Parts: sequence; structure tokens; C-alpha cells
Amino acid sequence: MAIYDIKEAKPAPINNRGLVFWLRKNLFSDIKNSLLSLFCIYFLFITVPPALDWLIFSATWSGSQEDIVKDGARWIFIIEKFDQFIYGFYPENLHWRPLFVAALTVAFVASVKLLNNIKLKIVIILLYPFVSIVFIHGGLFGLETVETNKWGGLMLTVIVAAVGIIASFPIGILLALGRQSNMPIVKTLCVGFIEFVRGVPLITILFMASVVLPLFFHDGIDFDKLLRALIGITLFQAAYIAEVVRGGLQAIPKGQYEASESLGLSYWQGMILIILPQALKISIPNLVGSFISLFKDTTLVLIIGLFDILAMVTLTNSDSNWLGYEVEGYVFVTFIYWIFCFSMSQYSKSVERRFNTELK
Amino acid sequence: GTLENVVKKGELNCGVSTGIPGFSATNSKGVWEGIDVDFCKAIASAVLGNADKVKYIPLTAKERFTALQSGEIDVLVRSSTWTSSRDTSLGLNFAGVNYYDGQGFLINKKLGISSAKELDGATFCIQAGTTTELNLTDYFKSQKMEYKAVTYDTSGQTIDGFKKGRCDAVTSDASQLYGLRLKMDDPNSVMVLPEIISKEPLGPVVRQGDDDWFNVVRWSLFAVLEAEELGITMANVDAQMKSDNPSVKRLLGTSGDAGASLGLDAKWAYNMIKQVGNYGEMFDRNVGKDSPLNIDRGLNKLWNQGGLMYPMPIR
Amino acid sequence: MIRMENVNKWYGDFHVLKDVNLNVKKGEKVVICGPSGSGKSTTIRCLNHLEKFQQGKIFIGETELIEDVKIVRHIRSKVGMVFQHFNLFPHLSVLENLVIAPTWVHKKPRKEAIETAMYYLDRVKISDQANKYPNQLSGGQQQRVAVARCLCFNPEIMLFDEPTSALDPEMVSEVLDVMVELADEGITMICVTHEMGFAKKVADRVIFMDGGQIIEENEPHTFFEQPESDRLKLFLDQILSH
Amino acid sequence: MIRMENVNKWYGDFHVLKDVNLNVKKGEKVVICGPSGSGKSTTIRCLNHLEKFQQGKIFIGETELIEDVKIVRHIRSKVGMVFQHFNLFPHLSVLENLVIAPTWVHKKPRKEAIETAMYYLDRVKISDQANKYPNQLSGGQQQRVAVARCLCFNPEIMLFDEPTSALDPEMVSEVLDVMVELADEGITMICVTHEMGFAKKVADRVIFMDGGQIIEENEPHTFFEQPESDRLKLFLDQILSH
Amino acid sequence: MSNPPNTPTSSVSFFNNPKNRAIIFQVLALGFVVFLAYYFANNMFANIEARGIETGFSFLDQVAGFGISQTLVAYDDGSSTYSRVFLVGVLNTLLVSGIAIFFTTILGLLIGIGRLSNNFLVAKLSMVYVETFRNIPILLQILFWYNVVLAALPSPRQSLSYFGEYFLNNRGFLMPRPIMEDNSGYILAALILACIGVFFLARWAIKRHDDTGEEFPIFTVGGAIILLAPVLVYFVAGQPISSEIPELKGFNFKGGWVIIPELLALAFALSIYTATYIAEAVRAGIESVPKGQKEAANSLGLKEHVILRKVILPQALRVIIPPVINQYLNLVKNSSLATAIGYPEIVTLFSGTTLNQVGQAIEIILMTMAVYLLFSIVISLLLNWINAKMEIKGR
Ligand SMILES: Nc1ncnc2c1ncn2[C@@H]1O[C@H](COP(=O)(O)OP(=O)(O)OP(=O)(O)O)[C@@H](O)[C@H]1O
Ligand SMILES: Nc1ncnc2c1ncn2[C@@H]1O[C@H](COP(=O)(O)OP(=O)(O)OP(=O)(O)O)[C@@H](O)[C@H]1O
Ligand SMILES: [Mg+2]
Ligand SMILES: [Mg+2]
Repeated sequence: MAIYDIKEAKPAPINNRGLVFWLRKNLFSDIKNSLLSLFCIYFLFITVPPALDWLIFSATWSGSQEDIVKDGARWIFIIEKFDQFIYGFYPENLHWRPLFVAALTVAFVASVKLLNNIKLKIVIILLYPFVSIVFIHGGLFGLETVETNKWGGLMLTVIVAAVGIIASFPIGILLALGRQSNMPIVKTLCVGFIEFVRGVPLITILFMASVVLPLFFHDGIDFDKLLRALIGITLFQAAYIAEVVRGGLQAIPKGQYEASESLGLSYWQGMILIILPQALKISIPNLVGSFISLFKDTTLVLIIGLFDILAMVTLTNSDSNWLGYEVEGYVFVTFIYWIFCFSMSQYSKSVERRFNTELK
Repeated sequence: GTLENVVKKGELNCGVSTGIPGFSATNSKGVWEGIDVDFCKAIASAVLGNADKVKYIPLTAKERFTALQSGEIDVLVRSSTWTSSRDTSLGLNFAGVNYYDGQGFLINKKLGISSAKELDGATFCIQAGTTTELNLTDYFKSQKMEYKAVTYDTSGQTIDGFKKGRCDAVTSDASQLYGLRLKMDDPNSVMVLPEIISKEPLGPVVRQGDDDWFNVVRWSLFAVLEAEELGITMANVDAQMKSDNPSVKRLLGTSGDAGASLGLDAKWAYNMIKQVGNYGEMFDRNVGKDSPLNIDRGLNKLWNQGGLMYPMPIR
Repeated sequence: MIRMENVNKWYGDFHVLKDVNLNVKKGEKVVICGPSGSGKSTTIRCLNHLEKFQQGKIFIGETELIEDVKIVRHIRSKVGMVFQHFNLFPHLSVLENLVIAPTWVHKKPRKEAIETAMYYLDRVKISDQANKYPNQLSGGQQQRVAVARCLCFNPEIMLFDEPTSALDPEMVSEVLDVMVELADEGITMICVTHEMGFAKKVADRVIFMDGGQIIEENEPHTFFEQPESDRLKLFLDQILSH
Repeated sequence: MIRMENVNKWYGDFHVLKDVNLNVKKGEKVVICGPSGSGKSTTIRCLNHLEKFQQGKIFIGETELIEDVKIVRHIRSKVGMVFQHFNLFPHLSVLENLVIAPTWVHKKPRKEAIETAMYYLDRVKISDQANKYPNQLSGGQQQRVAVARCLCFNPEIMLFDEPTSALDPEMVSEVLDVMVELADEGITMICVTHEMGFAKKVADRVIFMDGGQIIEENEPHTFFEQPESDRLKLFLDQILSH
Repeated sequence: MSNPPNTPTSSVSFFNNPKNRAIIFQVLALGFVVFLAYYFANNMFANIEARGIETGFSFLDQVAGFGISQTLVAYDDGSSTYSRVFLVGVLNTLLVSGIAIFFTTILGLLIGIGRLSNNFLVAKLSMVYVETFRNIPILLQILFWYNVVLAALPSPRQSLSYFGEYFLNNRGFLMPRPIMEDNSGYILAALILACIGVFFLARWAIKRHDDTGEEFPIFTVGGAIILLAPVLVYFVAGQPISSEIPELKGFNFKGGWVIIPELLALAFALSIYTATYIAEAVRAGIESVPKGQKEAANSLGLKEHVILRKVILPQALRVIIPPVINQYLNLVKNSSLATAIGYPEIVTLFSGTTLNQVGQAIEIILMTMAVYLLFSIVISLLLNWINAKMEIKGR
């Protein structure tokens, strides 16, 4: 009946291309949209330039307090107190030790990622916390002891978060397994613990650890305040980890359990060799998420009188030579936290994407 | 007991505040200073012979008593008011008074008032969990005035709230008000009102039921007072060792067994005075005339100079 | 009934529909086929304004399809569409799926709407499933519900976008049967499908699209037996050897 | 070799296995078939204690299967099982999949285990895939790995639960070949399958289950050509017409 | 066909029976927990005894004797007891949580929808909002907003005034307090009657739609009735509500209702922070409805608002509501951080001031925890109920 010639593709009509079209389509497609766009532009106009001006262009970056002439941020405060923000009261001549541990951590992460030899990996994983603690705390191998009440600043923040996640991990896994088990008493205990901890705010747990915990022990047993805070945070985090791991366990097909059983592997062999490696792998994004929460929650140790980076800002602000610099301090801390949390959340997103493409 | 514990550890766990200028606060190098801190040092030198063997545990007002009860600290020197309920139901013992204080008001000069009686309807910034809170209520009830209270966790936040205009006045122990005043951008824009509305005897606290330790703390306090009374100072203590004054000899341990009966070294008082100084020196250095706070000694003068400081005789 | 005049459409810079001209008379049945990505779906989605186009005109009946809420809604109420993945509403029972449009768009009383719905469910032979939820049905049954959902507002035109390609082979013939039956009732129908059997049996005309344009159109017999353009020949080779 | 005596099993109130009696001699090959839900899987899963049963006795070799950790593990090391969905461990390479049980359960040195593993991979003709991961293999290859994984600890009995039903048709014959080969080596074998060709070729006996009980058993020729019970006739009709 | 039955090796070792193992293990676990509890309790009592700390809940009947800056129930600083303080704290927690939940829901909804907007700027700004505020600790945000709020507001004498009746200064936001006079009961009655009326009107509207297919603008009409009826009665009854307008007396305002800055800052910070999570939940929920659903609804000719109400929302809400409710719970828990800025909620008042005056840490902290546990139990029951209601059948 009909056959037609083949046509060449034509460029889209001019009102359908280019910058103008893009603007029309994305910003001014109808009246409502145009109003929204105008509002947003106005909002950006009144916020961004002043903010940038305060943060950068009018800021004072060097010199002493007398040199401040401009109306912007006075970063000299941060520069002056920088060491305190990072190390707290850690003796100045020993600052190389936390720095060394930071470098060690990088090396540790790299080696765990790159090494293939499982045994070596396990040795490194077991050795790392020990070496780090020895270096930071001292008291062994001729290193001078630095009491925990001298720890502070970002260093303390990172230590609290790191110890929290590392120590809570095995406990969390055990709790998750307990909650999944078919032994009613064990299950009840685990569910009770998890739900209790998840139901109360972290600061009540910290209060408990800092105020009540010592009453639970014999006179002679004397815990360090930081240690007690760490115990509280670890138990708290363990409950959240347990829920994340449980999610991972539930995603493992029943067939995997059956296969490992039918090969004659015992419960623990099956768990450690077959189920947990898979469950933890799928849980990574959520684990990172719960780590981010923990990292943010470390600020709460301020309330029980530990000097994390936020507390250092409040403290340095009561130095009578440097009064009235809270804003700079808060902005600085905000920035630090944001960098940490944002990069972690981007990492977990990339992991998630990778899993999504790996899924077949 | 605590004494043996401290000797065994070789270190004194001393509870201090998280920052009250003149009493206990860190200086710009992060080192603890203040009259309370000095008293911690004094105890350490009496017990351990070394004023540096102190571990300072900063505590918020609401943590302090539990920290002591639970044994986290050996002694609490944190401008704590001696009251009957604290002495009885909290399971604590006050070992003495190292500062006689009273509650006062800090106001902005712009308010244009000169007496606390004009404060009807004002808003106050106070720190949670202190006797201040209770005194304020009592005072306003008795004066038939109204007030509002904004209660903060730490003294830093309290003064911040005042600075930002959240309240018309700060009320706290007068000694602290002088310190807080210095935290203002312009200390001359604010003033402390003359009224003192309460008695605030501040002193070191120990756990109940440990009499040996209680004695050590109490007599350390008396010893530094006695030293001032006898005119023994950091500078002349070595010379005074040769003094013939029997009181001096008993105090410095060249005669008598005061140290031994406390379970301490004979040179316990010598160590305190040599390393920290007598009470007057502590006072002047931290809160008195040699400090930025420049507080008048007032009630804290020795008894024979018109004050209330009356050390019991060491013999 | 349907007239497309030089319809052109671009996605960004990509020219998807090139001067598409199409005339479908009342009661006519048209099958569109062509390789994947040739613009078949886009063409029929333009007809009920699920996609906008940038140039050209489309008339449904007497009405020109322009960007106007009332007109678009009017046209949609004349045009029923059955999707490849059915797109039933999973939170509504089968009956509710059928009743929602008549009651909300055509302001029919609910009772009447239910009667109509049951009638059409009966026609597609699943009236016993009326109170189940879509996810409880097999693919073939879901497809029937989708057809019934369209029929419920008595459209003048039905569009099918590969209605059988998501089905198991056994289901395909079931659904095609329903469509053949519909076709016999004289409804105007445009159907994107690769089911050649169906095309031969009911189509008045088969259209071959490639690269966003109509390459060839013809009545089924000639279309399959004597394809003219090389591309169509190639295409038919492929699907028949399959 | 295997003896089930009046085995009864309930899921809650539902009676899944009713007085199942089964005797399999060493080296015998038994095929179980029957309609879906008839209890075939349950039967063979009881044999290596993946399911518990409430009444009756099961003997594997000389050993009675009782709830005792040691005995269960002992029996599992004599009985290999190949699942419908293979259930390979996706986080381990093919070689690791094969090595894990010998090294952890049978405490073999790793080197020896690897040698055995390579030997069996060779036998199922995929030794070149040893370092790949299961998800990188085709269904047929995965099934072979699953078989090799069982063979690695040299079981006396192999259980197969519909080993081919998840495979594309081309793969089926591949896998059946491996099974035939195994059968020829004299291993005791119980296989749930609907592959009648396989049954005819290798089975010593075919068992028909329905409603949780064994309805009929016979050697293959008689089983297929002269079924006795009506149910079996019906069943055979269905699968052959298909 | 038969192997002679061998005697089975049935000497079941007691410890190899998995059932026995489970029992032994559980007994051990339970024993361990009980031992731990016993050990702690024992030490605790010994310590308490040794240190002469009082125990028990008798402190609840003691007079508290301190002032509280915001009390929703009658509280007298000279005569109210600690149990009253507890109640004040719980109510203040509920108040700030309620306010914050209200605003965070609205904000989260807007931002979540904003992230899906086809307006480029709106979408990007929403994303920036989420990525910024989600990655900053809530405590920092509370401190920050408190300082900003306080610094930005003028002193009472320079108050910003609106209509001469509403004032904003660094003591808070002041507004007139309604004073109920004699006939004010009628207004309440009118409100109740209006609500009942609207309920029946709604039923009638549904029925009419069922019968005739005609729509009735129930939201507009119903809203108007509920608003207008009390207003009308207010005038008819001779304006029986007067208001106490805050007045500057001395250095402060007297009278009226006041929202203290701590409450403002806390509610603000909590709303802003939690909204980021709610926004993500909303976005995920809307994105979880396949595109085809909207297309199908469109091709049926349904109007936009019907599509939203009948097709999109029912499916999206199912995904949205559970995480949102969890966030509500988190918000309630986060409100405990008010202790940093001195808002008088349960932790500040009870685990703070009261603990310090009374010194009975164990009782007080347990009571505080119990409050939060109660909240979380109520919320999870609610969640289970909603989940059960919204389940789509046949999945
Ligand atoms: N939203 C979109 N943005 C950009 N390109 C698109 C979009 N939707 C479709 N396309 C492109 O337009 C072309 C035509 O798509 P269409 O869906 O109409 O093809 P089709 O003929 O229906 O193919 P199939 O048989 O695969 O359904 C394809 O090349 C497709 O990639
Ligand atoms: N965990 C369980 N709880 C309750 N009933 C179950 C369970 N597992 C299986 N069943 C029921 O037991 C019966 C037998 O199941 P089984 O898997 O043994 O059947 P089958 O013969 O293998 O079927 P198919 O050919 O479908 O695999 C079925 O009716 C099934 O519904
Ligand atoms: Mg298509
Ligand atoms: Mg089966």
C-alpha cells in the first residue's frame, strides 16, 4: 500500500535546544515553577555571597588579634588553638604519637584491602588495636604514659568512634545470632537487651556509665572515666549493629544454611565460614550508616565532661584572652564533622551502587 | 581505706570543676590552676610528698557527688556548699571550709538598679544542681517577689546565656561572679550587687565512713591555715625549720608526731607549704590581690584578723 | 478517527519520531511492528498524551490534541490503553481497579460502575476473581483485568503496547483470544505487537516502523508475503527464523 | 545401605510423610517421582537430617539416624546432597567451595584437599574454572560444581533433589551425563527427578509418591509401561503429554 | 530387598543431643546473666550501705524548691515535690517533641517532594539541605541554633512587636493568653458540634459520590465549617473570650503566653535535623511507586488530585510511614540533648537538677530510662498496627 523514504534525523527545533530551552524546561516551565525558581535565586542571592564573604573574602587568616580589621571570620583563633582542637591536652612533645597512629591506620586499611594472605591479615587485624593503644596511651616499651584525662579534641572523637565500632562489632554479631537463634531464653535475652538499648537515648546510657556504673563494682575496681564512657557507647552501638547484621542474615537464602549443614559443617563453622562473610558483605552500607551515626553521637561525651572536639571549642572559648570566638569554633567543628560524615556516606553509597550492579 | 589507695597508686584523684576561674580552670597551656586546685596539690604533697601527683577529674555540678560516692575521685574540691542534707543523706563528709562564700547577683549596668530588691520579675541564669537554685527560690519567696530561672548545665553556658541577654542577672556564689565577670567582653559593663542572700561555706568533701582519710583532708586544711597564722610561707619555710617556736616545730614536724598520727610523713606540712604555700598565699595567688579577680579576703581572713578562718591547734 | 500529521518528537537532541503520518478509520485495526527502539511505543503514547511531541498535529475524532487539561482528559476518556506490564493498582482489588475510573472520571454511581465492571470481568472470563488483589493473579489474568479496566469506560479506541510480551507462552494465546474478540466487536484498535499470527488474523493494516519513521504499511497479506523495503525483509527474516 | 522404617512426619498438623518405608541397597540407583507437594523433597531431606521426623527409624549403613550431633555429622559425611538451586557459596571460588568441607570437617591438610578437589573438578570436566566464582558460571557448570563438592568427601550415598529443574533445556542433558557417569561407578544414589529418560536409563527402581506416601515402586520398564495404580497412570499421562 | 537390621548405635551421648546442648547452653547463659545481675546488685547495695546513700523513691515526696523556666502544669517552686518535677519534665519533653514532630513532618515532606521536583534549583537546593544537615551532629546544631537565636533577638525593651499583642525578644515569643469567661463553653461546644457535623458530612459526601459519582469539596467545606462555627458562636455569645496581652513591666514582659527561646531553638534544631531523614523517606516512598502507575492512572483520565489520593499516596505511604515513625522516635530521644541548652525536659530536670539535689543516681536514671522506653514501646505498637493495616495483599 505504501512505502516511504528514509528520512534524515533533523536537529530539534530551536526552541527545543540549548541553554534557553534548558532554562525554560528546568526552571521556568510554568508560572508555579518560575516563581519557585525566582524564590530560590533570591534565596541564594541573599545567603551565598554574604556567607562566602564572611568565610573567605573578609576573613582574617593570619596575624594576631590586634590585626583584625575586617568583618569576616577570624580564623586566627582556629589557627592559634588548632593543636588543642586536634589533641586536647595531650602533651605537646608527644603529638607525634597520635599522628603516628593515624598513619598506622592508613597503612592498616591499605594492607587489609590489598593483602591476600588471610593469616597475615588476621594477625594484622588483631595486632592493630593493641599497637594503637600502646602508642596513644604509652606505659609500655619505655613510652611515657599519657593519662586518658589528657586525651581530647578530634583525637578523642576519633578514638571514641573507632573503639565504639571495633568493640561493638563482635558483640553486635553475637547479639544478632542470638536474636536469630531458636533457643527461647537466649533469644529473649538478646531481644530484651537490643530493644532496651534502642529505646533509650544515648545520653542516659552515658549518664549510667559515668555515674552509676562504678556503684556496680567492688571498691577496689576502679574504671577510668573514658573507659566507662567507651563501655556505654560500645553496648549502645552493639545493639544497633545487631539489628544491621540481622538484616544481612535474613537476606541470606535458606539454601546456604542447608548446604553448609549438609556438608557436615557445625553451627559455628557454618556461621563463620559461610553465612557471616556473606551477611556482613551485604550489610556494609548499613554498617557504614550506623558508624556515621555513632561518629555524630560522639559529641554527646561532652555532656559527661569528656573533652571531645566540640567540648574543646567551648573550653577554649573561656580562655580570657580569646573570648567571643564561638562562631568560628562552631563553624570549624561543623566543617570537620561534615567532612567526615559526608565522605563516609558517599563511600557507603558507592558500595551500595557496586552491590546493585554485582547483583545478578 | 582511701589513704592506702592513694599511696599505692602514687596519685591523688581530685575532683574539680570544668572551669571556674580562680577556683579550678585550665590556663592557656591547658594546665589546671585555682585555689581548689592548689588545695588538691596541698593534699598530694602532704600524702605523697609531691604536689604534681594529682590527677584532675573535671566534673559538672551534677556529676560531682556521684563521682565521689562511686569512688572515682578521692576528694572533691569543687566549691561545694556544706549543707546538712549533703552531709547526711548523700553519704558524704565535709572536711572543712576553704572558702566562705555567699550568693550574689551579677547584673548589667544598663539595667540601672543598685539593689537586689529591685529585681522583681527578673530572669536569672543559674547553674543546674547547685544550692544556688534553692537559695534563689527562698530569697524571692521571702521578699514576696517573682522571678524566672533559666537553668544551664555548666557555668560556661550560664555566662553565655547572660552575655546574649537571655537573662537579666546571673546569680551564683559571689566568688564565682567575679570570675564570670572577667569572661564578659567588657567586664566594666556589668556589676555585682551588694546583697548576699545566703551562706555558702565551700569546702573539700570526702566519702563518709573513712575517718583516716577524712582526718588527712581536714588537717591538711588546718595546716595551711596554721601556717599562715604562724607566718610560714613558701619562701621562708626552710628557714622556719630551724625555728624554736613550739607551734612551728609541731607543724613542721621537727617535734611531736602529728604526721605519724595522721599516717603521714613527719614532713607532711613542710611539703605542703614548700610546694604550694600557706592559705594566704593560695588565696592571693588565685583569687586575691595578685590575681585578675582581685577579690577582697573579707570573711576569709584569719580569725585574729577579723575573719572566720580558725585552724584548730595542732598538738 | 485518529489522524497524525507530520508528528515530530525529540528526546533532547535525539530525533525519536520523524514526520509520522498516520490515519486510522473508525473500526479499523492497525498493528505496528518494528525493531526495538524504533519508536513504536512513543507513537502510541503520543496518542493519549503520555508523551508530548514538538511538531505536527494529532486529531482524535474531531478533537485536536493540544496541551490543555480538559481536552487531554476528554481524549483520554475516549482512548483506552493496555500496557506491557499491565500497571494494575496493586493496593486495590480487581473490582476497585475497574471501578475507579468510571466513578471518578465519568461520575457514574458506584453501583452502576460495579455492574459494568462485573459485566466486563465476565467477558474476559475472570468474574470469579473480582475480589482478589492483582498480585494474587497470574500474568494472563492480570492482563485480562487490564483489558477489562479499559473497556469499563467504553472507549472508542484501544491502544495496546506489546500486551503479550511479558507473558508465559501459554498465556499469550489466552490474551490474544480476548483481543480478537474485541476486534470482532468493531472497536478501533492500534496494537504494537510482534505476534504475527494475531496481525494476520485481525489487522486491517500492518505498519512497519524503523528509526522513528513509518517505513512501510500494507494490508497483512501483502505485508508479510511481499515486503517491499529491504529493512522490512530483513526484519521479517529475523522474526520468522526465530 | 539406607533403610527407612515407617517414617512419619508432620508440619504442625499437616501430615507430610505417612509411613514411608524404603530400602536401598548399596550401589542401587533409585528415582523418586510424583506430583508437586507429594513429599519427595521431604523424604530425601530426612535422610541427611535437614528435616527432623517424628516417628519411625532411619538407618544409614549400620548407623541409626538419631538426634545426636556426632552421629548426624557422621551420617552427613557419608551422604552427599545436590540441591535444586545448587546452593554454592557465592563468596568463595569454585575451588574453595570444594575444599571447605574436607579441610574443616574431615581435617584434611589443605594441599591434599586441593588435589582431591582438582581431581573431581576434572572428572566433571570443569577443572579450568577452578578459580572462578559460582556466579560467573552457567547453570550447568554450577550444577557440576555442586556435584563435585559432594564427591570431594567421597560419600557413599548421593541424594539429588530435582537437580535439573532449574536449568535451561540444553544444560539438562549435560548434567544428566555427569549423573549417569556417577551411576556407572556404583555409588548409591537417590534422585528426585521428572526426567523420565534418565530414570529409564540408570534407575534400578522408580518410586512414585503422592500425598506423602509411596504409592507404587517398580523397576523402570514395568513402572512406565505397565503402571498399576490409577494415580500413577494419570501422572504419567500428564508428564508425557507435556 | 532387605538388609538384616543391625542393632543401631543408639547409645546417645547426653551432651551430643542438640536439644540437651541447647538447654545446657541456655541455662549457662541465663545463669551468667543472673550472676551478673546478682553481682552488680550485691555490690550496689554494699556500696550504698557503706556510703550511707539513701535509697528508695521516698525522695519523690520531698519539696523540690527550685524554679523551672517552663511548666505546663501548676508548679510552685516553694511547695511542689520532685514527683511534680518529674511530671513537668515528661510534659515538656512531650511538648517539644510534639512541636518538632509537627514541623519536621511538614518540612521533611516539602524537602522530600522538592528533591523530586523537575525544577532544577529546587531539586539541587533540597539535596544540599539534606546532605548538609544530615551530616552535622544534632548536639552541635542545637548549640548553634540556640546561640544564633539568642544573638539575633533583641532585648525585651527593643522587642519586635506584631499587632501590639505579639512580641519577640530574647526572652522568647510572647502572645496573648486567652481568658475564658462565662459563656466560653458554648464555643467549645460549637467546635465539637462542628467536628461531628463534618464527620457526618464526609460520610454523606462519600455516599453521594457512590450514588451519583458527583464529587463534593469536603476538605474545603469541612475546614470552613470547623473554623467558622466557633468564630460565629464567639460573636453570638458576646465575645466571651478576652485575652491577657503581655505587657512590658519593669525589665520584663508580664502576662500572656511565652515560648521560651530554649524551646524555640530545640524545636527548630530537631525539626531541621530530623527533616533530612524524613525527606529521604518521602523521596524513597514516592520513588518506590513505579512510573507505570502514574501513566496508567493518567491514561484512565483521572484528575491529578485523584491520582495522588487514590493511586500514588496509598502505595507510597506504605513505604514512607515506617521509617518516618522511627524518626519520630529518634526525635523524642534526641530531645534529651536539651540538657546542653537548659530546656527543662525530663533529662535536664530529673537526671540533672534532681539527681544532683537528691543524689540517688540509680533510681533517677532508671526512672528517666523508663519514660523513654514507654515512648518507644507505644510507638512501636503503633508502627506494627500501621504496618498490618497497610500491607498490600498477595505479595
Ligand atoms: N525518556 C527518554 N529519554 C530519551 N530517550 C528515550 C526516552 N524514552 C525512549 N527513548 C528512546 O526513544 C527511542 C524509541 O523508544 P520506544 O520506546 O518508542 O521504542 P519501541 O519501538 O517501543 O521499542 P521496544 O520494542 O524496545 O519497546 C529508543 O531509542 C529509546 O532509547
Ligand atoms: N516448612 C514447611 N511448613 C509447612 N509445610 C511444609 C513445609 N515445607 C513443605 N511443606 C509442605 O509439605 C508438603 C511436601 O513438601 P515437599 O517439598 O516434600 O514436596 P515435593 O514433593 O518435593 O514437591 P515439589 O515437586 O514441588 O518440590 C507440601 O505440601 C508442602 O506444602
Ligand atoms: Mg516499546
Ligand atoms: Mg521438592
